[in-house]
Amino acid sequence: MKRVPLTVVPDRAPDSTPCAIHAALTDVTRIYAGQKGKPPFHALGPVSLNLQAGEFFSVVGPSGCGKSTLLDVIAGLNAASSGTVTFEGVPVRDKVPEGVAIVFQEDATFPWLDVYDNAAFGARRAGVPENEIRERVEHALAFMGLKAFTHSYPVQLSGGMRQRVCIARAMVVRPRLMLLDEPFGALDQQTRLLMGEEMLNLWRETGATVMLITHSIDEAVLLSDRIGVMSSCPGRFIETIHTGWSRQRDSNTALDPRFGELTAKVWSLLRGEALKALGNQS
Amino acid sequence: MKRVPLTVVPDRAPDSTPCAIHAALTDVTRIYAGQKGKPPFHALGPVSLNLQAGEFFSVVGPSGCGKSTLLDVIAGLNAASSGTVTFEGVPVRDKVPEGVAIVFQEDATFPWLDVYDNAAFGARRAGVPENEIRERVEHALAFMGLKAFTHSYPVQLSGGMRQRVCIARAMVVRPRLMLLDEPFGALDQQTRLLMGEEMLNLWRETGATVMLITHSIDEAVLLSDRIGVMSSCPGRFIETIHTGWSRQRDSNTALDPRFGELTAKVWSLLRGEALKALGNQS
Amino acid sequence: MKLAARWRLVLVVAFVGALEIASRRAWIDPVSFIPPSKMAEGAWALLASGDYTNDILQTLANASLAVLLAVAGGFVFGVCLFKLPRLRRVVDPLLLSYYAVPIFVVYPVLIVIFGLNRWPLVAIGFLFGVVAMATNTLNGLERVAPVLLRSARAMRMSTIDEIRLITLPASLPYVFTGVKLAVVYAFIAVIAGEFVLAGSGFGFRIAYAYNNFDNPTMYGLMLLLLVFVGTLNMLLHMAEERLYSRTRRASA
Amino acid sequence: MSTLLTSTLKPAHQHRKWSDGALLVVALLALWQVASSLLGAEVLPGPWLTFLKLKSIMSDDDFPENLRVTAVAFALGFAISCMGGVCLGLVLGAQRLAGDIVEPILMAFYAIPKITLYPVVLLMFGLGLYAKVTFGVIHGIIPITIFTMNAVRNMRPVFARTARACRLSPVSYARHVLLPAAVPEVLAGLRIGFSLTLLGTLIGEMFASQSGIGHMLMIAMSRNDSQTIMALASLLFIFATVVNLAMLKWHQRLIKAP
Amino acid sequence: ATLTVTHWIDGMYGVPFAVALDKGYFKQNGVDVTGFITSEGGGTSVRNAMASEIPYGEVALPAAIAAIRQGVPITIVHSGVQSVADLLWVELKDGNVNGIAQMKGKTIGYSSPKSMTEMITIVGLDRAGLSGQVQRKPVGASGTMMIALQQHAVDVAYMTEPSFSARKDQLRIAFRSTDIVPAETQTVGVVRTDYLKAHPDTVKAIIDARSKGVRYIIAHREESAQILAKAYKIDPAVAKSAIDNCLDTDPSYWSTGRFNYTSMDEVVKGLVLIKAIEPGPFDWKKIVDESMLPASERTK
Ligand SMILES: Nc1ncnc2c1ncn2[C@@H]1O[C@H](COP(=O)(O)OP(=O)(O)OP(=O)(O)O)[C@@H](O)[C@H]1O
Ligand SMILES: Nc1ncnc2c1ncn2[C@@H]1O[C@H](COP(=O)(O)OP(=O)(O)OP(=O)(O)O)[C@@H](O)[C@H]1O
Ligand SMILES: O=C([O-])O
Ligand SMILES: [Mg+2]
Ligand SMILES: [Mg+2]
Repeated sequence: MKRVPLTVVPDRAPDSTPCAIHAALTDVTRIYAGQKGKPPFHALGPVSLNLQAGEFFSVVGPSGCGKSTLLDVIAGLNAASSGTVTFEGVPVRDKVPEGVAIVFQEDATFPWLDVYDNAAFGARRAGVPENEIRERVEHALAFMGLKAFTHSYPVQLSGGMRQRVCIARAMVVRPRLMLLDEPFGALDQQTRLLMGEEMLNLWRETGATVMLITHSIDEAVLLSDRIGVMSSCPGRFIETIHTGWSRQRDSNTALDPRFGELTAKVWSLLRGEALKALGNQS
Repeated sequence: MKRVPLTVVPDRAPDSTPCAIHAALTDVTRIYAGQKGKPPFHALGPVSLNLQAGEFFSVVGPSGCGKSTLLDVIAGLNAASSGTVTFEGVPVRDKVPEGVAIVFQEDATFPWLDVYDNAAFGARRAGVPENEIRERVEHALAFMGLKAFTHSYPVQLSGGMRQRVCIARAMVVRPRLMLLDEPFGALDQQTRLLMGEEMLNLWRETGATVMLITHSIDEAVLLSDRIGVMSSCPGRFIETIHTGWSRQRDSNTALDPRFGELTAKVWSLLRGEALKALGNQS
Repeated sequence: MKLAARWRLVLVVAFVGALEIASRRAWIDPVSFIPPSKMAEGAWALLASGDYTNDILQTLANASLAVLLAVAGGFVFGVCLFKLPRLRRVVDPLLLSYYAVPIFVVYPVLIVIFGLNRWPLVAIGFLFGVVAMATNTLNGLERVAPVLLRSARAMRMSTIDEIRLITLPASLPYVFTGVKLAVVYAFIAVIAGEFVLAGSGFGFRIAYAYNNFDNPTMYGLMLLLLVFVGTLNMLLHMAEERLYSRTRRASA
Repeated sequence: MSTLLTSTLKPAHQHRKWSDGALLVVALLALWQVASSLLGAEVLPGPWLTFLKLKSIMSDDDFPENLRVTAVAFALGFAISCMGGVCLGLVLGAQRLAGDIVEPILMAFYAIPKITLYPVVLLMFGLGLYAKVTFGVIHGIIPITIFTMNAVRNMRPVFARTARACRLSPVSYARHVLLPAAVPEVLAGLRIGFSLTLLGTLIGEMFASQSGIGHMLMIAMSRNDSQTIMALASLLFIFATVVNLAMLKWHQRLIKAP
Repeated sequence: ATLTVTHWIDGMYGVPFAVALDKGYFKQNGVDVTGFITSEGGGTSVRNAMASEIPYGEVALPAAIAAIRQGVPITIVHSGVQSVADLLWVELKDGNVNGIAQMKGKTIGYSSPKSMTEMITIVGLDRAGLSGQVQRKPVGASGTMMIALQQHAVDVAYMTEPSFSARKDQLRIAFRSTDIVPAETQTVGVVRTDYLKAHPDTVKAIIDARSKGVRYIIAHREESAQILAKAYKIDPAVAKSAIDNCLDTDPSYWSTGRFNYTSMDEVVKGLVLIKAIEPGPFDWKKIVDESMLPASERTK
């Protein structure tokens, strides 16, 4: 059993000023129009957030608090009802900026393509040469544990395997900002851990900015530079926590005493919000 | 903020002999036919398993190992390639037996029904009187934290909320055997924990047999009487672990020193399998 | 699919056999209907005689042209309706209602526009096929999972690429149904047009045989037509199966 | 993307809907008028002439009877097409094998010129109402079947699995899962089936008739009476459009989900 | 009950029936006629006739011949229209063709191959010695005829009464079919043979009522035109003009029932010419039954 390490050459050197703001939200809200005489639904915000170039930022929050909505707004897939969004200094509106890759919460594999073509899809669109793509895809699939399924079609895969295909697709394009919406949701804890570590490697090597929405507090604490904890709906950041890990962190970081402290903190912040989210409706 | 406890009257008293076999698999395998000249794919087994009436059984295993396939076979949604499956002594073939409810891994909400009607769907089809249904649905939705969304449609819900609707639908029919395929996969850890506790209450009150597929080891250990740990694909049970908890367990059980031991055990069993699943293809 | 083909064969053979017996025993009035074996003889005779070759080729050419135009035009039209909801809202009620008007009433207009040649017939075939194609395309586009469209946006695809690479493959089963219906409608319309109006072609020959109670020729021609359209449909069906068997969950 | 503003824009939206519709009608009439003056009123009478002709046709003593005759045959034919088409479509869609077997046969059968079936139809149903109904049905039932079948076939598999898990009987599976899941396609099928049933009924009336709209149309055609042809065609078109509009409205009500 | 009359409403074959119904001749003879079934095309008329309650129809002679030869159990019981006086060859008002002989280098439009109209063009051009020097085009049913003329796709085209009378102001007659084939039986009455055997009296009654209708037309053109206008929903002046045109061209345009075998042979010749039937002797006796005609109308 050997694991192929993912050695990736960044398309662009990691930003020299790691504190440069890569993506920024100012006073953003998202209010869904009420349907058929129902009142509008306030789903998000107001939130303000600066994603630093090259940082690993995680978002945690109770179910239905507006995390996916936040991601959509940053990506330009969903227009903010108020406030402004910028990516690399340019306002984002209604169009996904170049350099951003997204892994959605739902299964987004293309059923008519096999695993290889699914993984290669984004890079092909971006015009990466075919032999370069092959190399990247092969790496990504090996790394995702899907090598034996290179020529399988999505229907032949389990839920977790499909999710991994989507992660591979986003990785292969080498984005500067990677938005991940609960990408490991359908994976078992062990696989999740392994994926997390590989994600850290990738992040270090490419210098990309990562925003990860996750339901796992451990994961958030272990992987991130900063963790945004969201309130129940309408989601706002109730606290942003700096972990202070070095870039060289890995799963052993979990043994650091601060790890326990941080998880406990996030946990206690979330407990109240989750109860609120479940209970405030009765 | 108040939580409405779910008080349910079982349709049938909990089985008087808790050791009676409720569902049984003997030497079951599932081999998917290969497409277009590809060889058949051996996805599961052979597995043998006796689900005791009234027990809470969890299944953990690496992604793609055959857990969902196992569930389908028990439910009669997928025919075993060899071996036999029985439920309450009657062979299961090609039809879901009466008394079984299932929560699928995918989003199975009907987009044309609102939350209330989605939750009521199974019970309505089973001919439960409407006022009885209303009572049950209201309970279930309150319990799932969806009361404010009673008349929302699935598109207006987040991923986690939809999953909760599916759990409510299964609960409302008061099954004797409940098959849950990663029902909390899209929920944050806190909500997951709360749901797990409620699930335990429900289980105690109805005396139903529960088989839960989960990716969370903590959850498996905390909730179950027994945990089946599956190997990488083709999935077999490499070990079945008795937790020995009393029926009255709750989240405080996590403080029991055995809890740590058990999770560590499952963790170590899984680690190897997950690595195998990811690596044995390169 | 082998299984389906076999069953289909069994079904067709059984049906044809039953017709053969029923008509040979004269349970069905021989003036109205002849045994299938006689139809086959008729078809063979008229193929062998060579008298009908020009008519057959002419109709096939016209219908094929109409199909091609209807499929291409219908697809583009369907995409436009999908992309332009405002256009769609306005056009939607008219879209399918025009099938209610016996379309050959516009034939004189078409003659004025195109002249007395093959194009009025091609135009009728096109007009009849294009809406079925557009409607199915539209239905298919609406069924594309939103997450796939979001993926397309995430990859910054141009509209053309999005259609080519995401919406078309994702809605291909519907597009195929559209193509199949366009084939059928184009044939119906071209032949009905020849029936009423033209002096040559499959439709005219059928009408002539029909009016002369020449059952072997009429049913022979119908059999040939059935074989043509059936073959075309089978080819489409097979192409669809090929493309789509692997994206569907295996049933057993 | 709709935003909060959408709700406040609703009335304007509604307004635009009507003005768009009006614009289309005006554009169509203008186009018609232009075409008419280009081609000559002899070939294509303009809207006004057509309207006058339609008025005089409708005030004719025989018109109510003609309308009634056609309406009865059509209503019967459409009822049969709907019931038959939807049921058949659901069955063929849900039973993949049955669908695979039957679909190509159905399509090939549909392609043969229906007029050649006339002798057989006459033989089976005689002259009169039922022959016309049959003609309506053979034109209208197949698109309804095909549209429904296709929708059911392409339904998300998890719905079928949920239905099995709930142990639905075939009828309640069809009623509570297949039909609602296939609403847009079934409606499209019904709309096209409506128009084609009407067409089939008219064609039936053209073969053997002493009254009915199809009969009027046939006579107008053989007399090359382009005004009557256009008047009747407009009448049919308007009727079908009104019904189509009603079905679209119904559709919007059926899919309550946003 | 209904009777079948080919081209009822758009051809002149139905006039005697319209008159007979209006004058109550059917009722007098004890036949309850409520209306007429019409259709385009000969084959359909025969089929419709066969399927009716009273399986009688006045249909095109070629269709009747074809049907009988293919084994359809019908019998010809009376003659119908025995002239092609209603079939005219017309051109636009500014045309200059006067007689078929002037057709050289022009284009002529007939309905469809193997039809009566094609036959007439072949025979006519052949007799005029113009075979091969005139382009012949099938232009479909009468509906498209005007368009073809207006588009100058053809110079001369066929037109039938009463359509011609309705458009007299736009058209002029280039030549008449009767110039080419003076006597040509267009329609005959047919009855399903089993019905004929079972209900000879009904058949006789119908034939008699029709024949009274024919006599009435000849005696009262003006009144007949009024009746026709009402039945066909056309302008009385057009009806009058159409009736006049037919009767002026051939006073025995409508047969009272009596067969004119010469003019029927003419049709057979034509059918042979267009290869609809094989050459050879043709025996009318086998397919015609004169016993339904009054004795005075039978051929001796
Ligand atoms: N299209 C919509 N129309 C109306 N309300 C919506 C819509 N989409 C989402 N919502 C509401 O917005 C809120 C936030 O949804 P969102 O999907 O962002 O949650 P989330 O934090 O991603 O939840 P989860 O963890 O369960 O995925 C939810 O309460 C949901 O009901
Ligand atoms: N229809 C199919 N055809 C062929 N192979 C299949 C099919 N369905 C599943 N498989 C294979 O069977 C194996 C088990 O799949 P299954 O869905 O049971 O996994 P799982 O344990 O539920 O995984 P996950 O935790 O990711 O949901 C996988 O390797 C998958 O590739
Ligand atoms: O084939 C038709 O008669 O429409
Ligand atoms: Mg979400
Ligand atoms: Mg699974």
